[in-house]
Amino acid sequence: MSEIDEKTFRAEVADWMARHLVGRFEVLRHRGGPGDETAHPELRREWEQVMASGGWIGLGWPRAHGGRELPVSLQVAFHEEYARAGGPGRMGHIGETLLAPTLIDLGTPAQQQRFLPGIREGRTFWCQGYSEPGAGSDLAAIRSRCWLENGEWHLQGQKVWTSLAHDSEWIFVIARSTPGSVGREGLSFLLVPLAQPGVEIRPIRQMTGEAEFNEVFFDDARTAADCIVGAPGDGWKVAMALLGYERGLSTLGQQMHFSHELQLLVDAARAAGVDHDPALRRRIAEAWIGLRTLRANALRIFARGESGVGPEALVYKYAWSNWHRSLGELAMDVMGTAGDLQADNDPLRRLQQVFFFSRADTIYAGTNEIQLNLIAERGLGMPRG
Amino acid sequence: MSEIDEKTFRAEVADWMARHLVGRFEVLRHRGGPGDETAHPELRREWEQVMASGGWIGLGWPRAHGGRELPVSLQVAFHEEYARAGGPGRMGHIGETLLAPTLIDLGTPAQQQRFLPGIREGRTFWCQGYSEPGAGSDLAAIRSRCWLENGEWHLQGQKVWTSLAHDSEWIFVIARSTPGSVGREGLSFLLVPLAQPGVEIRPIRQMTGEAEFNEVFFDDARTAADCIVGAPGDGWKVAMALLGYERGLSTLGQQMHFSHELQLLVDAARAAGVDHDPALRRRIAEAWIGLRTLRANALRIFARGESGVGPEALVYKYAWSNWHRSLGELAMDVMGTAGDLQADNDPLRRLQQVFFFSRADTIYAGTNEIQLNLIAERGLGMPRG
Amino acid sequence: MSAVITEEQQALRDTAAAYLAGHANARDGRDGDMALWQGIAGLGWPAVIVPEACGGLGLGLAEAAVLLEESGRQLTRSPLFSGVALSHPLLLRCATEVACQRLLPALAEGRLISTVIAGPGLSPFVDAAGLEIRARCDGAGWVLDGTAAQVLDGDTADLAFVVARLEEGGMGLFELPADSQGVSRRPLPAWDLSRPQACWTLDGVRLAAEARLDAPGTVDAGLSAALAVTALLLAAEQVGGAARCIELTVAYTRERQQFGRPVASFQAVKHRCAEMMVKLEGARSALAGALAACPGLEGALALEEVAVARVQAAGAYRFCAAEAIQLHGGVGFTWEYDPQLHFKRAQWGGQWFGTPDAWRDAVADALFGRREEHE
Amino acid sequence: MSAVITEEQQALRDTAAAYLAGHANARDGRDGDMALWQGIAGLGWPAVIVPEACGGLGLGLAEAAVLLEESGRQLTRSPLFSGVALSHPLLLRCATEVACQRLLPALAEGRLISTVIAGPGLSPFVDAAGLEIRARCDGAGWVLDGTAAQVLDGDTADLAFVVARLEEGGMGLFELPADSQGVSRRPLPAWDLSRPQACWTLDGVRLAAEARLDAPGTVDAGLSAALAVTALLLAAEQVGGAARCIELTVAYTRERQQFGRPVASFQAVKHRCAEMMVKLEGARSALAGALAACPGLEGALALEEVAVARVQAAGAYRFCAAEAIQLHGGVGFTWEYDPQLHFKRAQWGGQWFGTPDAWRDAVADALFGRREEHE
Repeated sequence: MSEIDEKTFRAEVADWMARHLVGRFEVLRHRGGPGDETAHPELRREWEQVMASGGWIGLGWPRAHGGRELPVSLQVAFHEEYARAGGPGRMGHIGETLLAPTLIDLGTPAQQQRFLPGIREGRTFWCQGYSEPGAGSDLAAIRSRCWLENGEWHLQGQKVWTSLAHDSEWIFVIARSTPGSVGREGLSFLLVPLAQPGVEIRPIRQMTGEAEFNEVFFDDARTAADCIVGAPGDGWKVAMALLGYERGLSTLGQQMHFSHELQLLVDAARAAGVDHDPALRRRIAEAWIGLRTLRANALRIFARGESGVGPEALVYKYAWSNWHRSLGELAMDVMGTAGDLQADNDPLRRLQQVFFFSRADTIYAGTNEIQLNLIAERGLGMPRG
Repeated sequence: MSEIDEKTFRAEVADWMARHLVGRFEVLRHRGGPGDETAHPELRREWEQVMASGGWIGLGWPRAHGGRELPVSLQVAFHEEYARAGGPGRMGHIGETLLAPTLIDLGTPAQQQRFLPGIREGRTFWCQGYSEPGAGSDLAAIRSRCWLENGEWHLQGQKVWTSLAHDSEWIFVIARSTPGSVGREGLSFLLVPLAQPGVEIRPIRQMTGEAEFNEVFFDDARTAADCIVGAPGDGWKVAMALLGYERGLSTLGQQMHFSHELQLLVDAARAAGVDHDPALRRRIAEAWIGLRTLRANALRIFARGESGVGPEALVYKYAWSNWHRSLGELAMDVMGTAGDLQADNDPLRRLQQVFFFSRADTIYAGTNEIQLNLIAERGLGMPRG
Repeated sequence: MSAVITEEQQALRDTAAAYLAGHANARDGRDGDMALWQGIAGLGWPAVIVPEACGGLGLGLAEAAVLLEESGRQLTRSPLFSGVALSHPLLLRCATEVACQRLLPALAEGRLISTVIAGPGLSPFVDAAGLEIRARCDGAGWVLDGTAAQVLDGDTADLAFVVARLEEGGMGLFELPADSQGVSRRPLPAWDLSRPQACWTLDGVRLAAEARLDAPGTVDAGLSAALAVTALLLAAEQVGGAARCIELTVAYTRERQQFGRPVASFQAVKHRCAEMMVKLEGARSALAGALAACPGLEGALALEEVAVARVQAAGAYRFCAAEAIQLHGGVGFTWEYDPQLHFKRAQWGGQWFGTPDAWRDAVADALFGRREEHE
Repeated sequence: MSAVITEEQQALRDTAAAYLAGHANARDGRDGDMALWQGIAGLGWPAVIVPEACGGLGLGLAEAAVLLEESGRQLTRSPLFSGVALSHPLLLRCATEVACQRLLPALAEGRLISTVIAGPGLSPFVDAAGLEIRARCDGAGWVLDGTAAQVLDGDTADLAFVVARLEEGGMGLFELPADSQGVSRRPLPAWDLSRPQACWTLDGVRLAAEARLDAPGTVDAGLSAALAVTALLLAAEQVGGAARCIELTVAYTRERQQFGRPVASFQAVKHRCAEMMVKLEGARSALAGALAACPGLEGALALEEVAVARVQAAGAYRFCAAEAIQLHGGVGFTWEYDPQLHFKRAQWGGQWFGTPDAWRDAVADALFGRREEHE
């Protein structure tokens, strides 16, 4: 399949998007994704099935599992063209890019046959249950417990910062299966259906007034005995493997969204008549420079391919999250006092959401502080302190 | 004496300076001080005696010790007027503002009678021996040793970052008098003459190519048995008391120097024709704002008087040193490529020295990192970690 | 040196802190706003800088700053700022003595809630051309027209003091009751719920001759000075808010454990908090310096000293609020915790009354002379 | 994607690193400079981007970047930069083929040392009015006049390529041997001893007709592009320098003990080093992106991509050098340790070839169109 010409492939994606992201789906353009997850969730679920029917889910999966086994360059091309066309934030990305590769590598054939089709067909949605109130940056401090009883796994505990939980059917969870174990030992990785009495999902209201994260409470929740990935006690290993699959293939897609936001900001500056202010011009240029740098950084990550994690991968999350936060601040300075008001105009509203929601960018998926620890320890070999 | 009117007093200082900082002393205007200590050391020693003859040394000392017992407001006024007139960096300040108050509080009458007159008369100069190669930020790690033998103190070890050592007659030193002691225990505070075979002073060449710090080596150096302040083992207490006397009375004088530097920078911007560059204008305005803030901060410190160390005193060193460092960077940006060259024009040369030497401002007398630790622990009650 | 706080100021601070701690209402929106306002009025705060001759307490800006600092700390939602920091300085700087004596007593008692309309963002650097409202003389009275897109407390104010562009040139100050014929107002959805705003449209609003409050010529000179006082008192409010962000953050990080130890014990966290404190104390010093230079409402205002306070306080508040969110970890981002409220208030305060950059430019103009482009 | 380094480039890097590690000379000033230069010439580095037809290796900018990165890492004092990064791109962009074939072989072999005079700071944003040297046609030849206040390697260069303002308008490129009659040069005391400079005064210097190297019109278009290449290769040098600052700092802080533990174990120190690395990797990425967009000297130059590399590398180097001094504690400030050398080099590099702010403005012009004041 690697004989596909990238240019042809890009044209194919663009053409498909132009023909499908229309009609009732048109409202989804540039919507969804972090900071905007509450936009049109039902319609975006439907959209996933349209995507599936176009063959756009599982591009990188092995053919044996129903994927298209496309090379990285074409997967990148897909994400870029998808985002360029304004493709909405994906409801299925946790299943497709995190859980599926984990099951393909570490799951049983039965698990693969049971779960992969629903993901590939855009029918089954997954969310992620890692963080807990006492285990945010410190995942090893997990306190949720699970135990096997009467041929079922039972689960007790609480997860937090779970996005899309209310729009998902399943959650994967790490919980402590060995009573009394501490740290990374004695954890197991379970697949748990959400539609059951033992599960309660409570939205967390965020500073914008919306809620796109949730708390998920497990009060004697159940799942089948074979809904464990790896052996009991392997949970940490499986969880770390899973985090490793998201090598940032969707990164360039994310950057296309950033690029869209930057364009909105440039337009807003023109509209506000501040595009002749020398200081704002320079700051906007700096934002553009930062985004090109992120892009070049991502290309270095892909160029390295499977040959391990380079320094550019280690710094990437810190770099993009702080860039994005600055973009939001810049956007508000461009808007001036108009930024005080919840804009009813879509582009300005989007920029305001960037301003507020990007405060979370430097917190979730490893805070700035954790990222800097990792960079110093893994990137520079400095002692753990 | 507090009945002296501040305005009259200021006029008196200004008048005296106008009459004395002339003739062969005129070259000293705005010279000396950190970053410029190598300027005219001999002439500046002479100037100290002129100062003494004018009655300007020991303004705040008790009358019983030959001082004038002026209130803080007039001492501040003196430092301001002195600096405004371009008074040179003081060779005697370590003796006058650090050692003398220590002797007045904690010294014996004999020590007071022996050492205070030389300081007050601008004849005897002191330097400070605290830091060691292995004990910079961590003074408790001092390894220099001293012992009493045949009625004399013997001293073995090495001090570093001693400014003005080559222009001083005496040094005060903390050294370990209890063999095997660790940390703050077992230290003693000694007064040691520099002109003896056991003392070697080696200048440290700094990045500007000049040398205003020194290493001081003690190889069985000696001092009299009564040249100890406090009891043997009290060294830490005495050293900390000494650091406490420098409550920043000379701070406003320092700020007048900063103000002079800022004026040089404003002039340089005009001369370079960059005073219409909007970004540089704004940065220069920011520097001006920062300096006014330092001034207001110092006034808060003095207003609090003896009622303890407030938060404004705790942040002050961090604030001024980082402000000064930024000033140097700004000056170089104003100069552009001309800043590459060692200027032979006095004002530009001064600004270049600020650029280079201010890198030390955030290192000596407590690095930025130590300052932030102290602020967090003492100012905010955060745990020591 | 008024860097020293007097005993009276300390007593005022203690009273204010105690009262407001029991009546914080920023998150809850409108409920109880009026009860809080009546409580505040009962304590005499709206009277603080109103001269005794006009029924006020006749205190100085330092005392007003104490009240606004405490109110900023508690993020109270009330028209105190629009009164004490905005309307009262404007009247005292620009209105005739007769007008002051007619209007200020009711404002000092809190019986009337007032606001100001004087150009977008209420910048002290505004000129007549920048005003949104036009006034023309119409025989015995005046006719006002125009739209003020964002009026602070514009939803609840009983009246606005409007600085309008006069048809014959220059500026005039007018008293405009909110219920005047031809005034329509529309509440706006502000992100900062504690700083409500409304849009006022004036369509041929007719006012009597005595609605003009200034002696001709005084507004052109006085408006900038009045809004500079507003900026100075905003700095006080921001100092209070920044201080609160630090308190909240230190308390939370001392409590919260990660990797088996309090988050507050990590050096990176300590240093960030220390930097917050450095910025706060800078702002505090700058505020004290500006208050010392501008004790009251008379005389020339030390505009550059206000600039120092304005720039440092806005910067400190923005920094501290942002760091408070970051150092609270996930919860800092949630509705239930206070950092987000401060973050929104800090964002608001960076855009009104002249941005910090506009104030920096004013300082640069003082240092270098005004910048002429193409010079 | 040329973000991947080829095996050949890696081999070049290894050779360069090995050679330079044994021959660093930045602190010692002039002794051995010529020996080092002959060694460098022997390795063929001055030939790197010179086409094979002109006696060079005909490699691309990526290979030149590798050499400059390594030389920046070791802070070598040699005219390599003035040759490979400055003179060669200028000739290849602006000189006729005949001129290139005449001049480049000796430059590629390192037999001649060359520099460039083209306006203060050698900014790519220069126009004819900004040039220091004027040229007028004088019958069969040319007469050059003017003073170039700061010429890189101007003390040792055998010849300068001078971009001069032509009497009839526009720019021309001239070959100016240093020993020409009417040229006087004066070495200048640069803070960065590894970037020596001299002042050249040209007083009625007469040159033969063939000293003019360009086909008329090519310099006006080519000078900016050539100096943009210089800026790009400077970015490579700065990446090398920044990387070295991190290595030195990590090694020193691992060794140095304070409070009974290695300084490198303090979280504040770790985070600062991590931020250095974030900036370095950003600069590396930006450089790789710009090299991918500008593989060689032909064709249009992707000016905005060069801006990205220029801004990120200059910022990273400045930050890393300053932090290296700070984190070395007292010794970072001394002559004996290397951080100060990097600090001076970083300062120098922030002022030449267009400041980072000038490059940002160029990006803004591309985004918004050129800013017209009073528009």
